[in-house]
Amino acid sequence: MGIMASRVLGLCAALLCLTACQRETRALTGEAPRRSETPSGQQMAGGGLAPPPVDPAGAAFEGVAFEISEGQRYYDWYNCYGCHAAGGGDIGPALMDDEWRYGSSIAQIRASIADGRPNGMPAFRDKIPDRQLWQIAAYVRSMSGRADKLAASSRTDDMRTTPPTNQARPGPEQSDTSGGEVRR
Amino acid sequence: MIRQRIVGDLSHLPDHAFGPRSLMWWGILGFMLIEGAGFLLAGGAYFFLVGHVQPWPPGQTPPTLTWGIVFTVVILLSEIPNAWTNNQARHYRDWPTRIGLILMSLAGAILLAIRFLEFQALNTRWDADPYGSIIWALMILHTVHVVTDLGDTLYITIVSFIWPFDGGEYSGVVDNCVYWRFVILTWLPIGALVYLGPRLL
Amino acid sequence: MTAGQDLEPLEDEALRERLERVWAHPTGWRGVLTAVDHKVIARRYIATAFVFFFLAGVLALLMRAQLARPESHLIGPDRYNQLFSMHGTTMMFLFAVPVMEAIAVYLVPLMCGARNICFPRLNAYGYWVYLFGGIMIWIAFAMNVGPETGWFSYVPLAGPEFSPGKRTDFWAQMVTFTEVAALAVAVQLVAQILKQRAPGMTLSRMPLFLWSMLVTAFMVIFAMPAVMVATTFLITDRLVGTQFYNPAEGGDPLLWQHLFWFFGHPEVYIIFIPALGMVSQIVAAFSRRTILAYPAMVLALLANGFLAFGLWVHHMFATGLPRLGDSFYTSASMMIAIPSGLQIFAWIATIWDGKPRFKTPLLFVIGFIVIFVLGGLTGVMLASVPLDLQVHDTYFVVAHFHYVLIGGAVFPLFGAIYYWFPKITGRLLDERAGVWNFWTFFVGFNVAFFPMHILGLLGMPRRVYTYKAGLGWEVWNLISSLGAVLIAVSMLIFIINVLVSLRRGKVAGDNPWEASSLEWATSSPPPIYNFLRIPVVTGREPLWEGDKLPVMSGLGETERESLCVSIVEAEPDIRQKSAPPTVWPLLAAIATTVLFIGSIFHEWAVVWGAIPVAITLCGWFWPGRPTRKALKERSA
Amino acid sequence: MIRRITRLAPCLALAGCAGVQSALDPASDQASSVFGIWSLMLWICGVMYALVLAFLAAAIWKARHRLSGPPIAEGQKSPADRPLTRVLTGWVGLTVVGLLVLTFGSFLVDRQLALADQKNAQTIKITANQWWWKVEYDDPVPGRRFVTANELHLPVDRPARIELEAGDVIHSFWVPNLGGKQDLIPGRTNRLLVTPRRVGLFRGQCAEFCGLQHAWMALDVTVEPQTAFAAWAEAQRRAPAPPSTPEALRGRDVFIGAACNSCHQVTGQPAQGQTGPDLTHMASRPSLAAGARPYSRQALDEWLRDPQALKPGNHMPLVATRADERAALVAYLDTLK
Repeated sequence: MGIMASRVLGLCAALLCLTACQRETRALTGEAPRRSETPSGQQMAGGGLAPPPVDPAGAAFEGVAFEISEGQRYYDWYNCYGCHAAGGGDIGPALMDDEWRYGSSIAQIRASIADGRPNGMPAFRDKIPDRQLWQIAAYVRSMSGRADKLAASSRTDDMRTTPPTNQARPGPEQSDTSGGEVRR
Repeated sequence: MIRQRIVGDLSHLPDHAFGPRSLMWWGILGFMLIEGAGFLLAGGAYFFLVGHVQPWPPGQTPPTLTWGIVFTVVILLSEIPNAWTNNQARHYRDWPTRIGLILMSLAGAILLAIRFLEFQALNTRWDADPYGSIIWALMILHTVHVVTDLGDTLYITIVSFIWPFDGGEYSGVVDNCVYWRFVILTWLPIGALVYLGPRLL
Repeated sequence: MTAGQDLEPLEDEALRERLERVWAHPTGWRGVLTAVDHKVIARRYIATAFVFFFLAGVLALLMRAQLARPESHLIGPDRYNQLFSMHGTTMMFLFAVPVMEAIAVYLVPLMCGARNICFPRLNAYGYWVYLFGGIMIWIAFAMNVGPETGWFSYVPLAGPEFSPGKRTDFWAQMVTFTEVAALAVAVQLVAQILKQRAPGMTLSRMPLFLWSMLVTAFMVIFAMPAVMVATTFLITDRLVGTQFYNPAEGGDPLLWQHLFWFFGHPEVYIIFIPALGMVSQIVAAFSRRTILAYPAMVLALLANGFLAFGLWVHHMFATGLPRLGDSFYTSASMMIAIPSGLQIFAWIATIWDGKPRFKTPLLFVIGFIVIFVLGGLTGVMLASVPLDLQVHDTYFVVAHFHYVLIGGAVFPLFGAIYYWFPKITGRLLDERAGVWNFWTFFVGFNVAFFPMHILGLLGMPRRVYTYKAGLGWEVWNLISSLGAVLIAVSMLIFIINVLVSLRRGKVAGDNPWEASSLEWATSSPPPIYNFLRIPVVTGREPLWEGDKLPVMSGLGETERESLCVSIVEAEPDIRQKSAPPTVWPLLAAIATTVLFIGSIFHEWAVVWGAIPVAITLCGWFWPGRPTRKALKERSA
Repeated sequence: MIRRITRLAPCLALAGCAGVQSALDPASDQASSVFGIWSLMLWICGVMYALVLAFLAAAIWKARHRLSGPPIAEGQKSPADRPLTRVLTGWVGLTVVGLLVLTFGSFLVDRQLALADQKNAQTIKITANQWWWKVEYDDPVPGRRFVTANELHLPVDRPARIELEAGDVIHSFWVPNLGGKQDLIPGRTNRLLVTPRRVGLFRGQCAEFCGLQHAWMALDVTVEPQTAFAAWAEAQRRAPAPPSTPEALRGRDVFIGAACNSCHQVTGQPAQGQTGPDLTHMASRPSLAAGARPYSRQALDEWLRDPQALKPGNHMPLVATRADERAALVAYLDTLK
């Protein structure tokens, strides 16, 4: 009984340790994550291949506090504000409303940024290095409350335009609102 | 072992006293000093922020006065049963003390209900701007004290019905009354900062 | 038995048996978890604080290893930032303040001639909260969630944008833990010293250590709320997006600095003033002379405590505050040198006029004077606005505050350990090892920290994880690192001395130093009830007054009681009940810990977590007497 | 008075403290004043310290044979009580006088710093970012304003009014040879006046902990004669010569085509990024990456190969991943003189 309990406790502690460590990791490197660059073959509207919704490389970014905060910085530096504002949307669609035309996984968001999307979203593949693409994708995911609440930061030191990011709650999955964007 | 010489006997001393003669009074005084310092510093932070955020409040309507006034009136009135309870306890009156405690518990509960309505009518959010943040902080700070004292009063009330009162318990009731007075008194500056500050500054 | 009568050994034996029955406590694990005796709690407190001291010392060694050479790659910036943040945080919050309070928890009731500390359960609770807070931050550190923004965590660097993750939240919550613990002790010390002294121990007969702890306790009460407010604002900024420190919305990073230093500067004196009290006790005992100019010494302590609140802005001279205000803080900061200088003089004069015996505790006091005075003088330099603008946030400041804190607090602390170790354990620490301990520490300290003055003047900022070669800093850094190794050796000697002496040290007897204060009037270690009968004080040096100690009988012999006296004249007033052992403070501390840690992750944890806290508090205060109903049945 | 002390001071054994980042080697009016108060402090505090140590030594020496006898409790007046109390009073008096002198001296210097002559001052705005310095030279004529990074040129004998702002967290501007430090705080503008009096190369460094790369946030300061400064400023205003070699031309295309221009600015090129240091004349600056390395082509190549290796945690992404791209980029950047 005692041994059982201590084992369970130990397991819990180990799990806690793992999750916490991952969330707090600070990988101080410029290297892009290693990944298999073989597209899964779904054709997207406007060309380009749909990325697989799951990419092992994304795990090193989504839910990692440091990467999300770096993404927040680069979101500003690469001028995503220009079209999407602080997430409320302007010329480009809102990013904090948890409506995703092209999928809500980090790999899909990264692909949207890298390859561009119809109706004005340019391809940033050549402009933004790969690591930063992942970081921005991680941040964009956090805006809608999809990232780990414990990893997202509450606010930036700017004028407040949105409610605290770490208070955002993900809505029900709405993968497709404007109809037939993903060709099967 | 050092040799000893008996010069007196302590067994005849009383086992409790009221007010500053009681040990617990000093403990409570210590905590009141701590909390008072906390209130003072929060007030200091308020004025510090007033210096930076102009106009004050920035663009919002000030908190609605209605419930604030009700709260202030009720909390001031609650001093009457409080003083009465204090007096009964000092005279070791069993039942009146109990009734006083019940009244004080009721007063605390009513005040909490009013406080809930007050929070609805603050007309700002804590994450809107520093003004909203400090208003919420002051209100929560004071509410915590109302809750703490209500908990304490409820606890003493229950104890008073199950266990026989002795001198120490009467002393405890008196100390609780002192603490409630502290909660009343601190509300005056805090209420002024929350309700009058945005109107006058 | 009539007053003024001499006592027979037989009566003592009977009384001892009765007291042991009344003050009996559980043994084994139950005893460990339910202890409320101030001596047991204080022993744990001291041991825990020293564990943190050595841990933080290891961090310092790692930092010195990294800085021994320029452009070293031993430790990266991320790890290094956590190292110095943990070092500072641990030393300030988990070692310095707690250890001083711990020693007070042990000694103050004894010096007051009391049977236990005034609020025994609060005392136990304070210790547990402190322990859990310390364990929490060290586990967080081990899991790479340690603080990274230094011990004063300036916003915006510590704010939500620039310190992602939970690292800073753990830091801020650790501060809350230690504040709760420190405030719990402070309230007890105030009540204890004002209300529970020995009969006849008027204010003007109080040992200087009691005065210093009284001043310290009041300082804790007024200073600590500032950091509570500051860290609460920080946590809410980070957790629920309040705007206290956001300059874009009209908040201000300087609000943090004001609040933090309003606490942070008195904090230094909260560490230092107890040390002054220790020094006074040691100097008097080993010079075998009452301290010169006692009233002036008391006034000096009060002045130190009072002035310490007027200095906080001198940490902020470089922030561009109005110049006129700065000049005010310059004069206030310099003024505090007057009471400190007075005390230094009085101690030396006491040695001069006394009959000193240069045992290890006095050696540490002499080391304290030599080191601390230098630190105080560099402090005077730092009070000058223009000079501070040059050396602020450089290694000059690092040197200064290590001279003040190690010289001013740790040396007296080591003296105090050597001095009171026999009282606590019943055995003396080895004298020869003590002398070695002292000299290695003294030399190592100066080798490690003196060069830092020069480094600061040569332009080396503090908190850099590495530095450029060729700026003339290499030699001084290397010397400093070597000094750090010598300090480590000294600490090893100390640890070995303590461990060996615990088992094989010379048996001390009641009063091995022939000292004068009341703690030496009982056996070593004291029995759980401290004194067979309550001692009565007729002068400032009670044990030097005559060969028989006047005492009063009749307290705490049938139930746990302690004595309350009038504040000024110390006339016996009330027999106050003293709480028996219980597990509730531990449970309350666990509930508090759950609340605090929970609130790092979720704001509603404050509300839900309050419920178990309330339940445990009910258990804590539950009257341990028969109920109304039971009494009625019994009488029927 | 303070000046005189300044002249006396070198007799202290501080001659070995000359350096490019030393508070003991003043090269401006402000640093000299501070050095003066430092010397005054050192003397007064030194004497006080010597007095304390002498008294302590005497007390220990006096005690060498008086080790027995009953203790002196309160009330049993020791014959030394009265004289010692008198000396104590004297000591307190001495402390007060010493502190008064120091407070007054400090106040004088402070006033001197605050009331310094600002006529004909050159206004320079410095914005600190994690972990580099943006330096903007102001001019009444808008077209004559220019921007540089991580280097500061000052004309000798002319006061410079430096306006200090922060782009992210709190930093502190500190060039020890030129005077005291001043914090750069988000939401505030601080000012610092410097009047350099000696030509030379100096080094400044961020003095307020500002995160991962606080250690490598340096600033190269050149104090030069008026004419040299004017020439330098003129060169800064001009766009660099366009690249001429094919490799450099290719490098420019990489610069424009890849991520570089999102953050960096090069006058005369379609590179208008504002979030990173201005690179218009980067190859003419003494060092790279805010003082992390002396500038050289090789150092630049190393930096671009992995910015995180040199300054772990800095915000410069790894842009040129291919070796040939990097070589071209280095060739181009090296032309930015």
